[in-house]
Amino acid sequence: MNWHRYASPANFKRLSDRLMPWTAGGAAVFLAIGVWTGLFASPADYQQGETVRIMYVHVPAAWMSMFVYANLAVAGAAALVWRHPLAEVAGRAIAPVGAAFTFLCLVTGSLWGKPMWGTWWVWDARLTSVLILFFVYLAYMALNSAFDEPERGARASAVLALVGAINLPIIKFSVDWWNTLHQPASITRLDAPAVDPSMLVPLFAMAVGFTFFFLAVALVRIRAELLERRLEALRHARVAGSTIVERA
Amino acid sequence: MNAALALVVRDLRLALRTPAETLTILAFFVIAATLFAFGIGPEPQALARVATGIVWVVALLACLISLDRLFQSEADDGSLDQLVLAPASLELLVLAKCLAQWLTTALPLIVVSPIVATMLQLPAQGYATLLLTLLLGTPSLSLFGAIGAALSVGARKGGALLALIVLPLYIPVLIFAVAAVEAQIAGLSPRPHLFLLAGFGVFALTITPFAAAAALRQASE
Amino acid sequence: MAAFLDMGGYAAFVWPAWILSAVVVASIAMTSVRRLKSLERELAEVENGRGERP
Amino acid sequence: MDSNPTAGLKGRALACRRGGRTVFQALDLRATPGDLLVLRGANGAGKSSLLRVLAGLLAPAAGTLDWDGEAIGEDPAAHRARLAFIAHTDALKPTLTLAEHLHFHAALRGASGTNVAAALDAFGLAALADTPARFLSQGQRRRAALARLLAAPAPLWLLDEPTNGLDAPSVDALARAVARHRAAGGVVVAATHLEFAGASARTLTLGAA
Repeated sequence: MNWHRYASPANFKRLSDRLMPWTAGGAAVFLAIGVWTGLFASPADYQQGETVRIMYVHVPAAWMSMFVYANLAVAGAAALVWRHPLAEVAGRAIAPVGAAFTFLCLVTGSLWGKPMWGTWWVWDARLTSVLILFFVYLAYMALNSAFDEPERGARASAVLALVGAINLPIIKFSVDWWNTLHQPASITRLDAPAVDPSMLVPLFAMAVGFTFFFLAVALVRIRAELLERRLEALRHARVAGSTIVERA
Repeated sequence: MNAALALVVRDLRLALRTPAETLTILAFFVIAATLFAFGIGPEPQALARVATGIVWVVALLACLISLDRLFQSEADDGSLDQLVLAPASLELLVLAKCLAQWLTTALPLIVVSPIVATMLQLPAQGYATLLLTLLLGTPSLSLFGAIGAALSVGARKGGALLALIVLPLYIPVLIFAVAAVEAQIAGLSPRPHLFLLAGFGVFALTITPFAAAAALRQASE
Repeated sequence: MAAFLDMGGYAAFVWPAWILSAVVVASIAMTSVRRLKSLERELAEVENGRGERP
Repeated sequence: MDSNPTAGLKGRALACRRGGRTVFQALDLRATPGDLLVLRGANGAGKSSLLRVLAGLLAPAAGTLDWDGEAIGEDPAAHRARLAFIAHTDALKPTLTLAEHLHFHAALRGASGTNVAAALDAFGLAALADTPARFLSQGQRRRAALARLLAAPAPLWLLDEPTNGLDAPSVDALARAVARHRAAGGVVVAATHLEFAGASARTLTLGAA
């Protein structure tokens, strides 16, 4: 299975055209189920009341922020080990989507925290770790576009994605360690709420819906990146006057 | 081995010949700390409460500032090619650069830190542990900083790219170090935090050579 | 209907959360597709030699 | 030198891609011990890129590169040990003296410092041994960079525009050094516009597409 042929925009277009109906369709179906069961067809939580509905977007967003980062690290490894152009382009394409979901997770976390804990931001171990993950996304995107040559940016940020992937568990541990040290008695220690079965359906539907959505958008964004690389190469070629060997 | 040693000696000689660089880092360290005093107010109790955190955050930022030129200066004058093309392993040379940077930046910071801690009214029983945490923690700052510096060689100028890359990696060092000193001040044992701090240092020591060397090889393509 | 919209008194938190999610998802989708379309147009021009913008 | 058919540098169907475009491709080159290979071509034709490929800094997009019949990728450290690479920039630190530079360079490459004095002398820099680099003129800085070739001897010389900024006597000094190196069985690959090497130089022109 030679992955290299998908690096050319034309081949990748055929692949994404084949996959698009499944990914976009899956996203539409699961998100519809999620919205319906999340907002309308599930009971309020006996303890948190209606605010539990925020969890149906907050938790899937948290899942997406980690899922996309895992993809970023895998793409990074592929870019560094096999120097595969598709892996280099994929990193740059999906990082903003991961950052957007992480931002969404932070804001919905804050919206959930306000009624629960009375403040917009709580240095809860989980929320703090998501905040740090958000910084790592910003660092990845900044490093990726900090070079004139796209390949250089892609490979440098690939190294950062891997260094980040190794460090994130340790950072998570140190934040938990820090949190337990400074556990203010005043804020009730909100453990993960008891998730009774009726909540599982919307939670699961939204998470799967987001994942399908991410795959669909990734296909679109990777195609766009491949085209941009091609455009860049054409402009370089025009300047240098050297011929381009293979056409799209 | 003597290639790495030669590199450390050269960098120390360069630092001694331009002491201004080290002195400006130290000046930043002291000035930034005093800014916190202006911000928080002069009452000793108020300052003592946050002294450890301030000293460590400002030391961390001072270390970060000194790393910006660690490899970029080599790339600018063409020395980077010679380092990458040296028969000795680039991973070893990266550690040599980190050691030289630590000696020329972190060590002076550690020497000056008691003065800054005094200005910030750090409780007396905290000084020994503060110095110990600085000794154990600053190597990690130099090591992870070197990865950031290597990654940003050749990047477009300006902005806090290095800070954005490196600061998240500094969080565990800051947490364990401050926790150790505050435990000591509270009369508890700082040992668990110190072990974690040292353990994190060993972790940094293992991954930095490979990550930074890979980044430098990319930079000199 | 009003009771539903009120969200047990937490309307000010539940609705913004969901609306923001919709906005984020929609804007990701739109910007990505629009960018792809404009790049396709631009590439078509450049490859056929019409678009001379460097 | 024995007339071993595979001795020296041999490149087959080398290709190099930078910034998504092909800088050169299907390029063959050969430089046996005692040879001087001069690279010609317009700016941007890929002379510097080719030198970086030969040095192992830049992986070729295609093709193979052998030294004495063995692919250079087999033992990168050995390849790094056998080459001296002089790029456009002079790699000089303003506050270090010339002697310190050459001693550091020798130590970096695992060579003893015994050749430093001779290296300085060969390029007429003996009197400036203890002068910090910031006092030197452009030509003197270039000669100091070239002196590295003699301070840390290596069979394969890769020179990128070595004669930039050199005055006539310095070009002669370089020509003499190159001639001595070739006589001793060394290989020299140089990207240059000047005819400094004299007789029996092979020429490879890039970008003649």
